[in-house]
Amino acid sequence: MMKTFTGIAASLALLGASAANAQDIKIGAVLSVTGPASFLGEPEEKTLKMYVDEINAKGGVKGKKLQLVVYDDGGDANKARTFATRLIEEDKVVAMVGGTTTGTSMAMGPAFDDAQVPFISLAGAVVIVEPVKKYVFKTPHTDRMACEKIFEDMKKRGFTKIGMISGTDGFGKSMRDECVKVNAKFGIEILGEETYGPRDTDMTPQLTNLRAKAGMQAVINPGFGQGPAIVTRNYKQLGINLPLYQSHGVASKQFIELAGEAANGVRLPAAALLVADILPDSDPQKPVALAYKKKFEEATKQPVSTFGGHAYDGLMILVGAIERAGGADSKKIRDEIEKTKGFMGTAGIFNMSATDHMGLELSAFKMLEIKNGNWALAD
Amino acid sequence: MARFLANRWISLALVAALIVLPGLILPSSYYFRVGALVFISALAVIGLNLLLGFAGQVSLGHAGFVGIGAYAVAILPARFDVPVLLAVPAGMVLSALVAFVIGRPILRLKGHFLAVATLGFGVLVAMVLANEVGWTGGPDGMSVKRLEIFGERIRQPRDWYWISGTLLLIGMAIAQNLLASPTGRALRALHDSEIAARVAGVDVARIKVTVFVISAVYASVAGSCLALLNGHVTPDAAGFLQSVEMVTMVVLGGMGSLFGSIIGAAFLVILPQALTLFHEYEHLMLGILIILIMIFLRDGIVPTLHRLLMERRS
Amino acid sequence: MSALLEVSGIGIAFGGVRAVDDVTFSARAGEIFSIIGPNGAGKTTLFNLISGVYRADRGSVKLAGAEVGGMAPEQLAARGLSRSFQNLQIFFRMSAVENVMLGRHIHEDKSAWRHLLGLPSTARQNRDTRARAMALLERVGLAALADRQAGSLSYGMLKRLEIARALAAEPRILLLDEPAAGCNPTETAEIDRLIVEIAKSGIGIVLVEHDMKLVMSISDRVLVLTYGRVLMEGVPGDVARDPRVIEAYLGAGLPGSEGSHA
Amino acid sequence: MLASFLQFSMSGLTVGAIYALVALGFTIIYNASDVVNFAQGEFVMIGGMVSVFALAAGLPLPVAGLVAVIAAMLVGVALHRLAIEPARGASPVVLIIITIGGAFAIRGLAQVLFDKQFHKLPGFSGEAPVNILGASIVPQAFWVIGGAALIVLAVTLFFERTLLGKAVLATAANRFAAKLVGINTGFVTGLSFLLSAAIGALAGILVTPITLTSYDVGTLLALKGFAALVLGGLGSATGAVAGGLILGLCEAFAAGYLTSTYKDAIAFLVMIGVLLVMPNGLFGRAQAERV
Repeated sequence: MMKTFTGIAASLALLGASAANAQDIKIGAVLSVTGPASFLGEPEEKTLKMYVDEINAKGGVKGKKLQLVVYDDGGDANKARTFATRLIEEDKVVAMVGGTTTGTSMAMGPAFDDAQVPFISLAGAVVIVEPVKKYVFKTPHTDRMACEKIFEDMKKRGFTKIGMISGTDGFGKSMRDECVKVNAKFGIEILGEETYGPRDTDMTPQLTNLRAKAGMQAVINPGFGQGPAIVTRNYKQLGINLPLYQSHGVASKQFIELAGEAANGVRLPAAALLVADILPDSDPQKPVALAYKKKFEEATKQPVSTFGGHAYDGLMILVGAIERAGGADSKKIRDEIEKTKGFMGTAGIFNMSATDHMGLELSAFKMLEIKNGNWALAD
Repeated sequence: MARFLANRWISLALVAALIVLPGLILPSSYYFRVGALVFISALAVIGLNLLLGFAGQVSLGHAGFVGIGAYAVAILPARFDVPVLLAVPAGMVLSALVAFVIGRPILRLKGHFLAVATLGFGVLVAMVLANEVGWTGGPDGMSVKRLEIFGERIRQPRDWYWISGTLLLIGMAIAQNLLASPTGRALRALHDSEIAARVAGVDVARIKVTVFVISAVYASVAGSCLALLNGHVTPDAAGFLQSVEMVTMVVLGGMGSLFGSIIGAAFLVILPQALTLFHEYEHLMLGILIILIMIFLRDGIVPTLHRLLMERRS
Repeated sequence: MSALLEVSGIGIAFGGVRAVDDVTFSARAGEIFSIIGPNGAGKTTLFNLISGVYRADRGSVKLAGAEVGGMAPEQLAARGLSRSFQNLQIFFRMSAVENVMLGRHIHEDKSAWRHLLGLPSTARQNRDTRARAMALLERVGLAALADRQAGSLSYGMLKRLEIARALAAEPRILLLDEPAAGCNPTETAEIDRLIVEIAKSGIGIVLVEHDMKLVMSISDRVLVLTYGRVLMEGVPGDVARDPRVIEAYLGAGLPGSEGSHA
Repeated sequence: MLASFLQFSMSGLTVGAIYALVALGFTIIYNASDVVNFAQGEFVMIGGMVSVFALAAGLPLPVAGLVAVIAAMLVGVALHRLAIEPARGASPVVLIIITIGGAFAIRGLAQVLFDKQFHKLPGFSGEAPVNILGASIVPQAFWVIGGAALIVLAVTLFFERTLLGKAVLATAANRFAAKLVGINTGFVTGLSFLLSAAIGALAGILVTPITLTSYDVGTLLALKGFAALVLGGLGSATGAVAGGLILGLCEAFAAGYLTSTYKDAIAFLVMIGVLLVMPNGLFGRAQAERV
């Protein structure tokens, strides 16, 4: 029985392999296309496919076509690990751009490190690249940076006492922990804390308690998915008039749609991508961001999000590295990724180094405010 | 074939062959990893089958014990410097204790009521694992120290293939021992008639707790193996969906069939790997396949095929 | 001979209805003591009270002189009380011989540890239990079907299997709830012979049975129950002639005319 | 004090009303066929998602809702015809696995047919909150609670006043006897799937303006609804509704008064506690041992 199965699996794998030219450069992607993080994984997958097609249409990389192998881990770390092994062992990819959530990225990291195959993660948490693992990189801003950006803005506006409501999912929990680590640095005191589950549908009890804390000047909501949208709506419903800060975890137009009216006035740190239209022409990021936005929105008929943008950045960094490495040697590609300097992505300018496997500065984050149902620069 | 499978030595040899033969020909560590996952799942499923398939007591929270076993090998070495090899039995003892304590009260419940009580237990474990960040690393999980034997770090899927395969074989033998013993007869008896079992002198409450504890220990060992294989654990391992998947493996393979447990586990571990071919239709296909199997092989894959085989012979 | 089983003043009510009310009797070792009565007279409920399935509201049950009222069935089993069921309670997923082997549970080592390890002592014990179970199957005429799944046996066979299982516990007193219900005349005769044989071996038998011929031919004493109360007790001949008994049965159909109601 | 109590209560009742409707759907199918239908949550998803997409396609909300209910009913009947009916006579556990497979398939289809994003519906009576004794409540909450009450009432009337409803009840009480008196029990089971699907879809439409929806909201709802069903006593409609409301209130009060992190755990602990005291649930009948 078991043998039959392995036989089937093996022949299927062969089938997939034989369809491609041996000369192709294979890159892999394990993404959470379904499951609780599918709203991240889906635009990531679309972006990768879109741009791989485009690159191939233009003649590929150094004359070789790219071949993209995508697996869906459903947000499950164990599955992600299996697919990581499959990419390395079976598909023999030269590198991987993927890992939608921190949990899946952390589970896959050791596999790529062991196999010496570069892995560019698309997940947020700082733990992915800190401490540095030789073969693991990431493109999104870290959650610590998001906290810092928010606290910086709070400080500027003179807020020192705040409340926090965070999701108990990986993203929310991780960012919450980072915020609690750095708040003192900005002289900000967290007066009250509440949490909500990843699938909760009503946060009014938590917000009612938070509202009751005297002296609070603002509220921060680390979280992703639909939770923050509900928090924002409940916030408005309860008539809480304090400024509300969301995270880069909601940096998609969908958040504004879901939160509706209530979204107005909410501030969040995000990549310039969301406000590509209104960036000054002098901004060097503008052409990149605009081009991606246009292509994504035309191809998918969905509003652009920064999530897909991270996949774009990851893919382009990788392609650049492959070009510089002059071929499909994983070790050389890794070295070249680490040498990425001045790459203009949708998230900002990347300057990687042996000690920094993300390469973004805090300034890459823009503080946005939602005005009239649209993104606007806060400062 | 029927008689053949009934003999315990022959069925053990069959399982051994199913472990050894692929192990000789599998081409890469990807296959070894999938194989190891099959064996690890099968081990947990055998335990659950003792409870669900043989004793007829449902648990919708068994992944909770997988979680306890997994986090025992993650937390104890990392936070208390307990050697990894000791952390595994520590996890077993902890799972057994937890099962014993909660088993006494909740196993008085029957059927769906028991299902909900165990479901609540599983949810509770998953929540603790996800929320006690200081201990568990939270929803993103924590890394697990590798097992070291004679100074050698055991990390290759190939090694884990053989380790988990051996454990599966041992687990299978122990389950057979149990089933052929007075305790085994008693637990099978209470599936059909608790009252008749009691009249025959079976302390039903005690037997239920016993088999609950045993099945928890199976799950715990499986969880420890999983964590050591991956080198990383997340609370997903203890989640509701995992519990449901385990029950599905038991029923697909065949309730009350140890061999079925292995087939059920193999099926649900390998199938998604094969279904990646269908990309976004994967879940649809998986759902339809489960329905079809349950309609056409309603006693589970192994018992139904077994019966058909016997019918053909006679 | 002193009484092995003494039931005195036992009673239970369900939602205000006194299903069994102030019933007193005693049964001796080696004796066949039958309980008869129209449908709904409370015979099975009385069995359930004695065997610990239900808890009595009042009254006492003594086994060999010791009070056992309120004890659970498994405790009673350890003290030598066993029973069969009106509606079959067979372990259908187990083989015939395993059903009987389970009957020996109280005489077996119960250490789950030793069982898990599969020690030679467990294997020895298994062989012993199996041998004794086979002997019992022989006795009830089912030895040839020992390894068949119980679910595949006929009704009459299962009735005998239940008796074999009860005997496996080596009880001092055996409650048989309609052992011949639903059996054809040949099977009934076999069961008839079996019961007499069991009693001869010194086990006390309390029998609930609808088949009047069977009851009258093998019983030492008969207790008549109506509406949960004792109508009379006596030797078969007296009972059969008693006008109260005849009246009670006429009210609810003639005795023996509903032998296959189960 | 009172204001927050009221706020928590309304939050609990709104969420609880949805659990109650899911549990009611469970109950109807369970009573007619002994099947615990774990695809019940998918009906709620279909209700929400189909309305969202129908609305986006330009249909007015009531029509979109109607389309969603019909779609869910079709799926319900298909599930019964294609998956449950062919497996008639299989053991309850097998039937449960079949419904889990069904849930998988429905979810898998939805992710292909629709998308994997979250969606919302506009509140039926706008979004401006109403202030009651210091508690702010969105008008949709009244729609949810009122709608749930109406659905429960309608279901009760259906069972007590119509011949069809009585046939379902008779089948629930004794499938064999119902067959003897000429009730087509297969039809009745099919009807129960139809009805449950409709209730689920209505719940989905009512609640989407508050909770949002996506292709995979069904799993958690099925889990909570199942818990509510069992807490209520398995098979009792009153119990299902009570179970749902209690579960919702438990979560809200736990979040409000104790700890938001462990509110689900607390709700489950309360439930386990209740079951230990009342092993047949709140409204379940004790099954006397018949031997």
